Amino acid sequence: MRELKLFLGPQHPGMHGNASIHMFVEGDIIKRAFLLPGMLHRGFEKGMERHTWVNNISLIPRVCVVEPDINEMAFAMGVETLANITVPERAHWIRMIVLELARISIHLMAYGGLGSPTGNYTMMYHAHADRNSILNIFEKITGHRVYHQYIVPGGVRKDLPVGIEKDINDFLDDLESRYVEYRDIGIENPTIVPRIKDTIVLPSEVVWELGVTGIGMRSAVNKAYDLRKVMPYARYDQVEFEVPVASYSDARSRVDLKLQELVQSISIIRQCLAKMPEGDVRVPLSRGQSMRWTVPKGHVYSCVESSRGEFGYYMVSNGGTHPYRVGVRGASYPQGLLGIEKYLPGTRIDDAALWVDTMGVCSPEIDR
Amino acid sequence: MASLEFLVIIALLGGVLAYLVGKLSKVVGASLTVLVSGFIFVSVAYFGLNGSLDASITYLPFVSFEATDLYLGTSFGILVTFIFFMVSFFNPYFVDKFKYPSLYSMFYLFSLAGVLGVFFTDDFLVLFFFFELVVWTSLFLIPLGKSKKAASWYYGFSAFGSFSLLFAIFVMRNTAGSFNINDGLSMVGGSDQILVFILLMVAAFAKLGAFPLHIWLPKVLGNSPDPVTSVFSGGLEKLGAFVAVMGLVKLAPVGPVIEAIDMALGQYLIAILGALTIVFGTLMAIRQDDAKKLIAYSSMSNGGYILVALTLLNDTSVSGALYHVLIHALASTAAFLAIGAVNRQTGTTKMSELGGMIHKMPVTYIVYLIAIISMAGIPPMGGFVSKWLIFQSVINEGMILIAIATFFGSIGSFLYVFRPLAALFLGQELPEFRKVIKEAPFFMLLPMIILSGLNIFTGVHPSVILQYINNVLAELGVTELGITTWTLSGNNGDLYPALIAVVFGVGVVIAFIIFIVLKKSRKVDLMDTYTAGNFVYTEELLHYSVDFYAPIERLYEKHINIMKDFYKGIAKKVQEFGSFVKYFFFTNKPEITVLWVVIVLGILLLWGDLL
Amino acid sequence: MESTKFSLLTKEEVDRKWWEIGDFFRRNSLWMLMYCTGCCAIELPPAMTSAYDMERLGMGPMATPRQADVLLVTGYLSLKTLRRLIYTYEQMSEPKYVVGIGSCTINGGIYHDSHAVINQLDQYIPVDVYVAGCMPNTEAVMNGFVDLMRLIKSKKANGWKKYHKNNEWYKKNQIDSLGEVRVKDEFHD
Amino acid sequence: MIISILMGISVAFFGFVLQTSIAGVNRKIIGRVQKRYGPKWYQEFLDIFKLLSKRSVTHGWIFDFGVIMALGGIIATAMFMPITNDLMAFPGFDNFFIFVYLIAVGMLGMAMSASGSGNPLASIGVMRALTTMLAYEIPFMIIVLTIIKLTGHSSLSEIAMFQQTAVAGLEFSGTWFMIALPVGFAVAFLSLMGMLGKKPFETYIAPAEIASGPMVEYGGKQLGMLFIMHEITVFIEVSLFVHLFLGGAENIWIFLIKYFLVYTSVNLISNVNGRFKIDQVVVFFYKWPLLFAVMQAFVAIYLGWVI
Amino acid sequence: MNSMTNIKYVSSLVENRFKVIKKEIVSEYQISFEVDKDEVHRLLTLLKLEGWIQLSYLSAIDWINDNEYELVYIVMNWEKPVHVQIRTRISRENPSMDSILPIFPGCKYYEREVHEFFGVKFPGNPEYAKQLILEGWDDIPPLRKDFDPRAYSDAHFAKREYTETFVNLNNEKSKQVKREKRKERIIRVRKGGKK
Repeated sequence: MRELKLFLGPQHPGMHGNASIHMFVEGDIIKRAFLLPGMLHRGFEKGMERHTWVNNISLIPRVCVVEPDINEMAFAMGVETLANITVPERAHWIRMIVLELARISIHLMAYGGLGSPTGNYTMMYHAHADRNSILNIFEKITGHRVYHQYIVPGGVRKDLPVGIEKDINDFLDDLESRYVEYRDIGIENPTIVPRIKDTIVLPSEVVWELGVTGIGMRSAVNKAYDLRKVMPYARYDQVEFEVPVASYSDARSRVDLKLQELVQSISIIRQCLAKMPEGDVRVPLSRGQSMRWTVPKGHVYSCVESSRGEFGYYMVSNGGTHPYRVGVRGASYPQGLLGIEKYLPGTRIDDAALWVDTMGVCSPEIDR
Repeated sequence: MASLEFLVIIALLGGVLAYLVGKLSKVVGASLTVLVSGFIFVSVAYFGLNGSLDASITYLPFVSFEATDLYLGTSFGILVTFIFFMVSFFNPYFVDKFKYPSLYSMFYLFSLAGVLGVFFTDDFLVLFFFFELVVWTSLFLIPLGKSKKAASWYYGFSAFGSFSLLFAIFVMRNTAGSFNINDGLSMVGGSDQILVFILLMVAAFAKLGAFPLHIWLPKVLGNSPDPVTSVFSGGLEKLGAFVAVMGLVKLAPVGPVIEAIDMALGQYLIAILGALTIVFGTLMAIRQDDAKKLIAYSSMSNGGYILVALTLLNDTSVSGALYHVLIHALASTAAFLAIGAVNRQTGTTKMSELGGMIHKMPVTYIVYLIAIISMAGIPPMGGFVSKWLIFQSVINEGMILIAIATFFGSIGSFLYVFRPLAALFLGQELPEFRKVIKEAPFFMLLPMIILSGLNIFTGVHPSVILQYINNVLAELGVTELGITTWTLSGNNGDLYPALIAVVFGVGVVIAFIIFIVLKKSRKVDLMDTYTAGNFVYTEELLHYSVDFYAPIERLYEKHINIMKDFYKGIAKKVQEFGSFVKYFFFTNKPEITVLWVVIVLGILLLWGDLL
Repeated sequence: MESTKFSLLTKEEVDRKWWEIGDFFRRNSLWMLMYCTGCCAIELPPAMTSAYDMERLGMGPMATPRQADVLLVTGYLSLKTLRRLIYTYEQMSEPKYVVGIGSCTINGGIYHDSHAVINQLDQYIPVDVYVAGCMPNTEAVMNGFVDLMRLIKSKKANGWKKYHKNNEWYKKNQIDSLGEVRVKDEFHD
Repeated sequence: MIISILMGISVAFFGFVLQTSIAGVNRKIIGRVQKRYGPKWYQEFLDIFKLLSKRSVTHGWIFDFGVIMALGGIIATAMFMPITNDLMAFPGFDNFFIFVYLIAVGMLGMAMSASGSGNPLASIGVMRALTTMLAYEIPFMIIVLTIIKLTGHSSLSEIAMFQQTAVAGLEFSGTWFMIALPVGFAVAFLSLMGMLGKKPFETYIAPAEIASGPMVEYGGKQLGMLFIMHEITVFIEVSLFVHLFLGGAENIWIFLIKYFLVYTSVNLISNVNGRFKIDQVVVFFYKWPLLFAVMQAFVAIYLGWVI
Repeated sequence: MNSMTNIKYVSSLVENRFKVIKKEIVSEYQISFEVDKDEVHRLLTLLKLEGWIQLSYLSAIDWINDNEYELVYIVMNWEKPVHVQIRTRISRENPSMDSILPIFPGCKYYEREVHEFFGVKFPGNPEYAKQLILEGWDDIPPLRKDFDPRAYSDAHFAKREYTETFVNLNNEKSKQVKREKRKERIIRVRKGGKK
C-alpha cells in the first residue's frame, strides 16, 4: 500500500508553535508519525552559560513563551538553593499569585486553542479575551505583558501595586461567573463532545514509559501527582486546594481537568490575597556589583509544576559568576517527541491537532 | 441488403474470416471486426430507422425474425450494434495482448450475430438460441483478460438466467401453444403469469447484474480485456434490460395492486430490488480500487435505475428507462474505453498505482470527464435528462423508500465517478509514467470522441431520440411522452435541455472573460505545493489515491460481504452435496456407479410416464 | 485636430491607475499567514481576537501561503525556520509583504550571539515593516500593520519587487548562511 | 431569448452583490457575538477584489479550467433562480432539479481543479465535501419530494405561488411549508447548514486539520473567482430555501428580509458549534434527520396530515 | 520530617549496595550520587524497582578542564517524593555510554539530544545518531565548552551595520523638528535647566 505524507506544521493553522509533525497516512489513519523539532532552537543553554547569573534573569522567561513565569520560578528556586538564600515571606505569596494567574492564563489559552481544532471560534475568542485581561493585570504588576522578569532570585522584583487586589478580584469574579458558560460552549457542547470524547486516549500504563507529567499523567493514573502537593514549594503547603484527577485520559477529560484546575487556581489566588503578610519582598543578592555576584559550587535540579507538567532546570555552578551549565527539562518533552511517535499512529488526521492542543505540546521548550 | 438474415450471416462469416485472417496477421484480423461491425451497424441503423428491415428467411434453419412492431427491437439493435462498432476500433490495439487473438476476433463477431438475433426475433426458442450464442461466445472472450475465474462466475449466473428463461419459455409454450413472443407474453395468465414473471425477472437480473444476482458483474467487467468490458457494459448488459422490458412492461402487471401507491405487488418488489441494486452498486463502487471495477459497479447501479423506472409503468418512467439504457450505454462505454486507453498506455487500471495522467492524455481525460458528467446525471449531458424523467415519475408515484435509493444513487455517483478522475487523471504526475506515456493513438480516440459527442447531444437535444422512444412506448402500450421540438414535459414541470446548455455556455463564457482579463498567472511545478513549509521530493507521497473514501467506507465495510458470503455458502453446500453424491455414485467400483445410474434413470423415466 | 482634453491615457498610465485601485483593495484586506516563527507570535492571538480585533482593519489569518498577502516573521529565526520561511515566502502570490516583529528580526536581539539564530532578516528576504521590541506589545504590532497600510498607499511597500530585482544577492546571502535552502535529509524525502 | 439571458445574468449579478453584502453584515454580527467590533460591512467585496488584483500561480491547465467551469456552472445555475414571483429570467423552467444538478457542475469543476493542483490536502477536502454532500442531500431531497408531491409542481415559482395564495380546491395551499411541514422544515434547515458548509458541517474546510481543504492551493484570481462562486452558491441555496419553505416573495423587499433572516439564523446557530468529523456528519444526517424526513413525507403524502 | 526519611531511605538504599563516589543532599526533596560509569545501569534498575519510575531528565556536562563529560540522570518517585540525581563521569575522548533504553524507554530522545549537543555515543539506542534539533550542522557539537557561538555567528550570519543617520519614514520635516526639540529639552532638563 502506498502511503501519503501529510504535515502538521510548522506553517499550519492546526499547529501550536513552530514545530512540524510528519504523518504517514493511509486513507485517513496515521500509520507513522514523528515530530521534527528544532525550528525554535536558539542555543538557549549555551546562551545561559555565556551570561552572568543576574543577566540570565532577562533570558530565562524566553524559554517557553506561553508560560514564562514558571521559568523564572524554577530558576529563582534553583539559585536560592545553590546560594542558600532565604526568601522573604511576602515574596512567596506574591510569587504564588503570579504563578496561579499565569496558570489561569495558559489554561484559558489552551482551552481557547481547543477552539481551533474543533472549529468553535467563538469559544476561542472569548477565552483569549479573558486571557488578555490577565495580561493587563500582569502589566500592572510587573510592567510587562508577557515576559515579566518579575520573580528573581531572592524574591520578587517589586511589591504589588496599590489596588491590584481589586483588579484581580474583579477578574476572578467575572471568570468564575462565566465558568459554566465556558463549559457549555466547549466541553459540554454536543457538537464538540463527539470530537473530543474517546479520541487520542493516553493509556495509564504507558504514562511512566513516556515520562509524561502534569495533566496528561493525572488524567490517566487517577492520583494527585502534582509537585505543588508532593513537594510543595513557595507556600503551597499553606493554602488549601485540590488536585483534580481522572482515570481515563481522553481529550475531553484532559480539557475537563484544565477547567477544574482553573477553579482551584482561582481559589488559591483568593487565599493568597487573604493570607498574604506585609513585609519585604526581596533580599538583595549582593551589595552592589551584582554582575560579579558568584554562586557556590553545586548541582541542583529545581522543578515546578507547570500547566503541562514538571518543568525543571538543572543548574551547575562551578563557583563563578556565570552558570557552568544549565539544562532545561521541558515539560512537554515526553508527550511532544515520544508521545507523538508512539501514540499518534492509529489515530486519524483529524485528531493530530487535538493531541498537540490537549497534551500541551509547547515547541519552544522542546527546542530551547 | 436489408435482410436481417443476411446481416447475421455476414457477422458469422465475418467471424470465420477474421479467424482465418487473424492466423496470418493479428492486426488485420482484428481490423476486420471494425469493418464488419461497422457495416452491420450502418445497415441496421439506416434501414431500421426507415422501417425497411427485411425479416424474411432464406438460408438459416429454424430462425424467424419479427416483421412488424419493430421499434423496441430496432432501438436496442441499433444501440448495441453501435456499441460493438465503436468498441471494435479498440480491437486492433489490444489483440497483441491476448493469447488467442484470432479466436478473439471470431467470438467478437459471433456475439454480435447473437445480439442481432436476440433483438429481432419473434420466436422464443430462437431468442433462447441466440441468447445462448451470446453467452457462450462472450464466455470465451472473458478469460483472455486477467482472470479465468471470472468466466466461471459469469457462466454460473448466466446459466442460471438462461435456464430460468428456458423454463419461462416452456411455461408460456404450455399456455400459448406456440413459441411466438408476443402471443406468449400476452396470453399467459394466473399463477403461470406470476411464474413467468419471476422467471423472466431472474433472467433479466442475471443478465443485468442486478441485486442479488450481481456478483459476476464486477468480476467479469473488472477482469476481462478492455474492449470486452466495454462491450459488456454498453451492449450485452442491455440484453437484460431487453428481457426486463418483456417481463415488466409487456407482461400485464403482476400480483395484487397496492392501493396507496397504485402499483402491482410484483412490480413493487422489483422496484425494491432495483432500489437495493442502486444502493448496493453505489456503496460498492465507492470502495473499489480498480477503476474498471468501479465503473462496473456503477453499471450495476445504473441497471437498478432502469429496473426502478420500468416498474412504474407510466410515460415518463418507461421513456426515462429506455433513454437511460441509451445514455448509460454511451457513457459507460466511453468511460470504459477511456480507462482501456489508460490501461493500454500504462498497463494498469489500479487507481493506487496511477496518477497525473491528464498531463499526457488530455483527450482521454476530457472523454472520461464528459462520460462521468453524464453518468452522474449532471446537465448539460444526457444523464440529466434520463434521471430527470425517472425522478419525475418516482416523485409522482410518491414512493419514498425508492426515492431515497434513487437520490442516494444519484448523489453517490458523484462520489465514485470522481475518484478515478482525481486519483487516476489528476493529482501528482508520478515519475514512472512521466517519460513513457503518450496520448492514445488516433483510432482509439476516434470512437471515444464520437461517444462524447453523442453524450453531449443526448443532453442538449433529446427530443429527437425521445420522439423515437415515443414510438416504442406506443408499441408497448404506454402513454406517450409530451415532447415539443425543444422541451419535454414531465408530471410536474417542463424541461428545456437546450436552454440549460446555452445558459451553461453563457456562464462559462462570463467566467472565461473574468479569467482572461485578469493578470496572467505564473506557472509552477506540481511539486511546488503547500506542504506546511516542509520539503518533499517524492511525488508518490503527495498523491492521495489510496483509500480515497476511507471515512465513509469505514461506516459500512463490515457489511459488504453479505451477498458474497451467501453465495459462497450456497457454493459450499452444493459442493458438499456433490461430494455426497460422489460418495454414493462414483465409488471405486464402476459396477455400482452403473447400477445407480440405471436406477435413477429408471425412476426418472417412470416418474415422467406417471406424470 | 486632437482634443487635448480627452486624450487617451497611455498604457503605463492605465496600468498605474489600475495598480492604485488594486492598492486600495490590497491595503484594506491584508491577509496574514499563520506562521508563528518565534515568541512574538504570542502577541498575535490578542491582536486577532476580541481584545484588539484585527478584523476591523480587514486583516485575518489565512491557512496557506498561496492565499496570504502578509508574512509575519514573529521573532527570532533559527536556521531551520529560515529555510521554511524562504520556501513559504516564495510560495506566496504577489504582491506580498513582510512584517518583521520583534528585535530579533532586526539585529538578532537577545540571541545576537547564538549559533542557531540569524541576526538580520532583510539579508535573506525583503522586509517592508519592522516592529521593534522584545516583545512588542499588541498596540505596537497593530501599529506596524497600520504602517504597512500607509506604505502600500504611498507605494513604498515593494519588497517583493526588490526580491525579484536583487534575487541573486538574496540567494547568495541565503546560501552563505544556510548552506542549502532546500534540505534533503532522511526526514524530507 | 437574448433578453432572458441578459436578465439571467443580472439575476446572477444581483445574487452576488446581495450575498456578498449580507455576508459582510453577518461577519459584523458574528463579530459582536464574539465580543469584538467586526469588519466593515463591505469587507467581503474588498477581499474578493483584492484577490482578483493579485498575481497568482497555476498548476497546469486543469487548475484554471476547473475554476472557469466552477464559476460558469454556478453563474448558469443562478440565472435560473427566481427572485420574486415575476422577477425571473426563464419562467416555467426554474425546475428544482436544475438547481440541484446544475450546481453540481460548479462543485465538480472546483473539485477537479483542486485535485489538479496535486496537493493531497485538497483531495482530502474534496473527498470530505463530496461525502458531506452525500449526507445532507438525501434528507433534503425527501422533504422536497414531499413538497413537489403536495403541490404537483417542481418549478420553484409555482411552489412559492402555491404557498402564497390559498386556492379553493387545492389542498394545503396558502400556508408556508415552514408551518405546514414543521419537522421537514427543521430537517431541511439542518441540510441547509450542511449545504452552506457551516459548522458543525464545515468538515471539508477544516483549517486546523487540512488547512482549508480544497482551497489550499488557490491564491489570487483563482481564489477570487472561487469566492465569487461561493457567494453565488450561497445565494442559490438560501433562495432555494426561501422559495421552498418560506413562501417565496411577492416583491423584492420581502425577498431580502426572508433571505437575510435565513442566512443570519444559519450563521448564528453555526457560530456556537464545533466541527464534526466527516463520518460523524454522515452518521448524524442518516440517523435522525433522515428518519424524520421519511416520517414527515409519509405523514404528509399518505396520511395527508399537514398543518 | 517525612521528606527527610525519604532521603534517608534512598540514601541507605544506594549506599549499602553501590560504591558511591560522592553523595550530596541538595534539598529536602533531592539527593545526588556520583557513581562509577559501570554501575549506572544497575543503580537505575534498582531505583526503578523501588519506585523511581519516572525519568525526569538526562543530560551531560562538559568538564573541559578535567577532560571529562559528566552524565546526569534524574529520576523521580511520586510516592516517596525525592528526585535522585545520578551522575557519572566518562572520558571526553571518544565518549560513549551504554543506552538506558531498556530501563527507561523515555530516554530515547534525551540521548539523541545529548549526542547531538555533546557528541556522546549511546550504543543500544538505535536512533541516537539521527539529528534531532539541528539541521545540517557542520561544526563541533555546540554545547561543548570549546565551541564559541559568537565566532560561529559572526562567520555565518550577516550583522546589521548601524550608521549615524537614520531614515525618516515619511520624510516629514515637522516630525523630525519636533523630535530634535524634544531631545534638546531632555538634555536641558538633565543639565538642570541650564542651556
